[in-house]
Amino acid sequence: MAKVKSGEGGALTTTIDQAMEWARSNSLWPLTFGLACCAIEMMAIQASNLDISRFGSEIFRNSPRQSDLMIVSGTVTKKMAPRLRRIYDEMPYPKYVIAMGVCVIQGGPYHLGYSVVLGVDRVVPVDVYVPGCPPTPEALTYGIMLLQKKIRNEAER
Amino acid sequence: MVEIIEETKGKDGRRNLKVAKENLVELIKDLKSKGYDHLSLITGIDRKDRLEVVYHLHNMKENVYVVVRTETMDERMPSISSLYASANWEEREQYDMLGIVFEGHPNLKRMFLPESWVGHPLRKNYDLSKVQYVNMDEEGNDYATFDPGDGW
Amino acid sequence: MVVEGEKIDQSREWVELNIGPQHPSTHGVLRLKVKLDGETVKDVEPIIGYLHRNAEKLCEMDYYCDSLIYFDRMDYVGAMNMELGYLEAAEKVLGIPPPERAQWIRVIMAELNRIAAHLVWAGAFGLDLGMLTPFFYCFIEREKVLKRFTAVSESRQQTNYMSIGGVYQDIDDQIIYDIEQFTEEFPAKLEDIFNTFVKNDIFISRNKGVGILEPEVAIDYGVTGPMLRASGVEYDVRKAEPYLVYDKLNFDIPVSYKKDNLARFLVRFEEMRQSIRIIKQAIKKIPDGPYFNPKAKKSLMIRLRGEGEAYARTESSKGEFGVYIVADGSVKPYRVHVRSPAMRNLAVLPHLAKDVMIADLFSISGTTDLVFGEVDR
Amino acid sequence: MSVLERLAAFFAILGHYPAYILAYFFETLFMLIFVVVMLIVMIYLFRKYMARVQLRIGPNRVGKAGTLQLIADALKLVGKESILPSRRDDLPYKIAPIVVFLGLIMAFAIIPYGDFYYIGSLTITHSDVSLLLLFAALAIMPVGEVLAGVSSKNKYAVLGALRGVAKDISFEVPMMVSVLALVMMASARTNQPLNLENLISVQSIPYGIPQVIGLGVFFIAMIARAAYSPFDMSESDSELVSGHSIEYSGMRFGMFYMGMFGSIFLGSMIVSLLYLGAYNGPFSGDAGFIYLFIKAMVLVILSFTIWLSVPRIRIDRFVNMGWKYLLPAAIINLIIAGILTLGLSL
Repeated sequence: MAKVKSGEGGALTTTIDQAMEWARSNSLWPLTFGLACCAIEMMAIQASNLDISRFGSEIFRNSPRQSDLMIVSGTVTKKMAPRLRRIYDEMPYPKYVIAMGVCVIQGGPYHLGYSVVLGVDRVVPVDVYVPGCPPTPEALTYGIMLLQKKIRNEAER
Repeated sequence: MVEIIEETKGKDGRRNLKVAKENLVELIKDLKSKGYDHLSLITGIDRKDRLEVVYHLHNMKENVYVVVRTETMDERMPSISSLYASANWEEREQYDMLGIVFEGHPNLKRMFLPESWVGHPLRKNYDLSKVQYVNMDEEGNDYATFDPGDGW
Repeated sequence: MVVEGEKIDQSREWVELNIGPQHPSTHGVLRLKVKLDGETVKDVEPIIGYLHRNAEKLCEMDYYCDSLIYFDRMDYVGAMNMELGYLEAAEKVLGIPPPERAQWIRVIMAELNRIAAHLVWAGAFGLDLGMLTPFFYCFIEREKVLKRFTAVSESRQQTNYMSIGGVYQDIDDQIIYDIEQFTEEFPAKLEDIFNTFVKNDIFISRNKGVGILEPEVAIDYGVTGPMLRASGVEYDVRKAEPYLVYDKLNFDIPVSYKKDNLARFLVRFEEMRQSIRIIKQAIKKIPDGPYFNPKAKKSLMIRLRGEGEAYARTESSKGEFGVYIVADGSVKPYRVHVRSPAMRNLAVLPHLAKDVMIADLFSISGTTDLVFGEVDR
Repeated sequence: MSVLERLAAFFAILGHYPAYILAYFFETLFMLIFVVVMLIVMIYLFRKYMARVQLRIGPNRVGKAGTLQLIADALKLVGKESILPSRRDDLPYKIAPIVVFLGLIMAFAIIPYGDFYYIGSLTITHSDVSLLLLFAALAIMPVGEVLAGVSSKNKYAVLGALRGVAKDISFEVPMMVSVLALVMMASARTNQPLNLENLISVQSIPYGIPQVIGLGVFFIAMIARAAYSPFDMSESDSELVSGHSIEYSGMRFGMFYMGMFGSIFLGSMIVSLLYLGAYNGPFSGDAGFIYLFIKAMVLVILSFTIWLSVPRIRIDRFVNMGWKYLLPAAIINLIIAGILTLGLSL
């Protein structure tokens, strides 16, 4: 991959960018947004066995205005989709989305039905997909680590 | 005494009473006075040519079940929500899923799907290949978009 | 019978507050339209359906053995109980009773899962009230249950362990030893968690006398499970209409006559203690033998044909979970309908949360133990 | 010699007034940095402590043992978009977080810190009525919170602001009555009991000992003022989502967040100043500041523990408590203090 410097600013801007990315990646505050089965596993990464606060995602903010990361945990139904989009719109930039579970990725076991959105990426842009039904908390933790990696590499892209 | 068309014993050992639609409320009122104080379940079944509605009534004290079955040809049923409070939501659910209109229900709205959803999904002739989308207006109310023609 | 929306003075304008679907205390995707007079809740209208995943339609479209996965995901914190409810009905329709050993295994798993579900509830209830710490203690204990589930079913939460005519695989001595170990260790931890709640004056004052549910109203609304028992009605499907081997086990039904939030809390904790008691007995009594009915060969499951109809009830962690299956002699069920206890428990919320403070609205909705996979299906 | 005088002496070449202006400026800057650093340390400490209580590890990936975690959080909040809701009341919405933060800083500027080895006294303000000034500064923060709640035009925020106001009036009266008892006791010994330094210097034993009830009332009031559990009704994460600050994002939210942690630190500072003997202790001498700091930190940890273990109290019960229990307790304390002052001349 070719490395392209971001903008004309040169070294200083790049350093600031990198510092910001380091900060962002290490302080991802997720939104308390449980949809379905995966929400319980999302709570499990908060709990003592797989303490997500180690990575700086300690604070599950309840208000979308104060969170950086939306973990879409569970089936997105058609009735929920516009609300999900609204909550996404209420979040301030830079914001990230993790699609947790196979229901969120493509409909999962419910993809034949009438009321399930076939993939949350039809509603909001998704950064990391975590497959599984439901994914283990370890998998979600790995997803968050991947997202951190992605954020850290933003300046180089 | 209410006229019962047919009385059978089900596979799970429960008394099945079949009544005409007109006698339903009277029968259930009668059963309630006999101690069947718990309405366990209202199920609508789409028998293609007719709609069948099954009521599972439960006597909490003696722990006996009675199953009341009735049929409707014109999608209309008398509501029993004045007898059991739990019937309110259950009838709404059956209206939502099967389109059974419960006459006399105080608040017959869809339970799970938005109000403007077209069709009742648990009907056997519901077309799953036609996709409907739900939108939300400024007030936060839902409305579904549906194109009756082809092109979905 | 009171009707939603008619209870309050319509001539006045009330502050309308929309709570949910994204709100920390709605336990999922419940939306409450609340009419407020200052801090006092005048009217609550629950709006559900944000997790309506068409499980009943999909059950009609799938083979009997496949439908199990939708039940796993219904009450997602109590998957084993949901599977059990479906299989009780499906096995009646298909005519394939599980062998003795499978029934005992099912009892053990269902009770373990009841503990796990109640622990999730207790943690979330603490969060509703603003108690941060018990949540973590509850989840540590829950992880221990899930570890046993992983050993038997290779899955943590949506176990898919039971199957038509038995269970997916036999449990060996190691797993039985593990479960026994858990039953030895858990009661002390449970008392710790219990004490973090009840030895707190503020917790007691927040819950005592709040959300009083009279038994007549509860029965009228179809409320079952711990909520009904906390209202003073001694009714448990495990005793009233024993399924599996519950009639061979010795346990009590916890009942409280106080009818309030605190009573519901105490009943749920007592249920966990009784579950431990059941598991301890079941481990001792579990017989040897096949764990799977040979009539339902795993490879030929899709050819199983059902006849007639059956309505089976089980006691899940939320209440009386009923599954009504209508079969027409084909390989797929004709109609599957689920009696969701959590939905009935939610239906009584407008009645309970009348003229209470906002803070109490959440503690009441917390004690109803809502799981939206089951309410909306 | 205090830091202020040293600085003034350093700038003396510029003349009397410019020297003092510069000295105040640098001292305030120093204090600001001290407060912010303290907050960062405190939040880090809180997170680690919370993790310990909850059998977790807490932040440990950023820097050694997660020490840089708060730097990352602060940097991120600076870099975040600060959303301005379209229905806001523009001016109050924008100044509300600044008011909260300024109120905090002002209160810190009034506190006497005591000596710190050869640096000397760290106190900035030497006023004869510093006690009054302190409580005036304390009254600023709730104003900012109310402004935020009302100007956001969000029902949750308005409810949060309403609760905040109800809470403030019910604890402030008992708080002031218990302070009155202090002043009364001190006025037997000194002519200027409203001067914080005087108030502290006349305490032969810490006033928390004869006025245990007052200490309790005041500590409860301080926890309530900081909106800490069990008195976080205006914030109430699980009911009103996050109360008055619900619409704020980015650095504006960061100010509220720091205000919340800052006010518990400030509260502990004031409690240890007024009741626990402030910067006095065995072998105090030059290390007064350290004593004050340790006393405050112990109280901070105590309030963290309370936060983590109790549920939220209901607002009407709190108002009840404020008027029916705290206020009579404070008055009883006042009477006891009066008797002690007359009888024992403590």
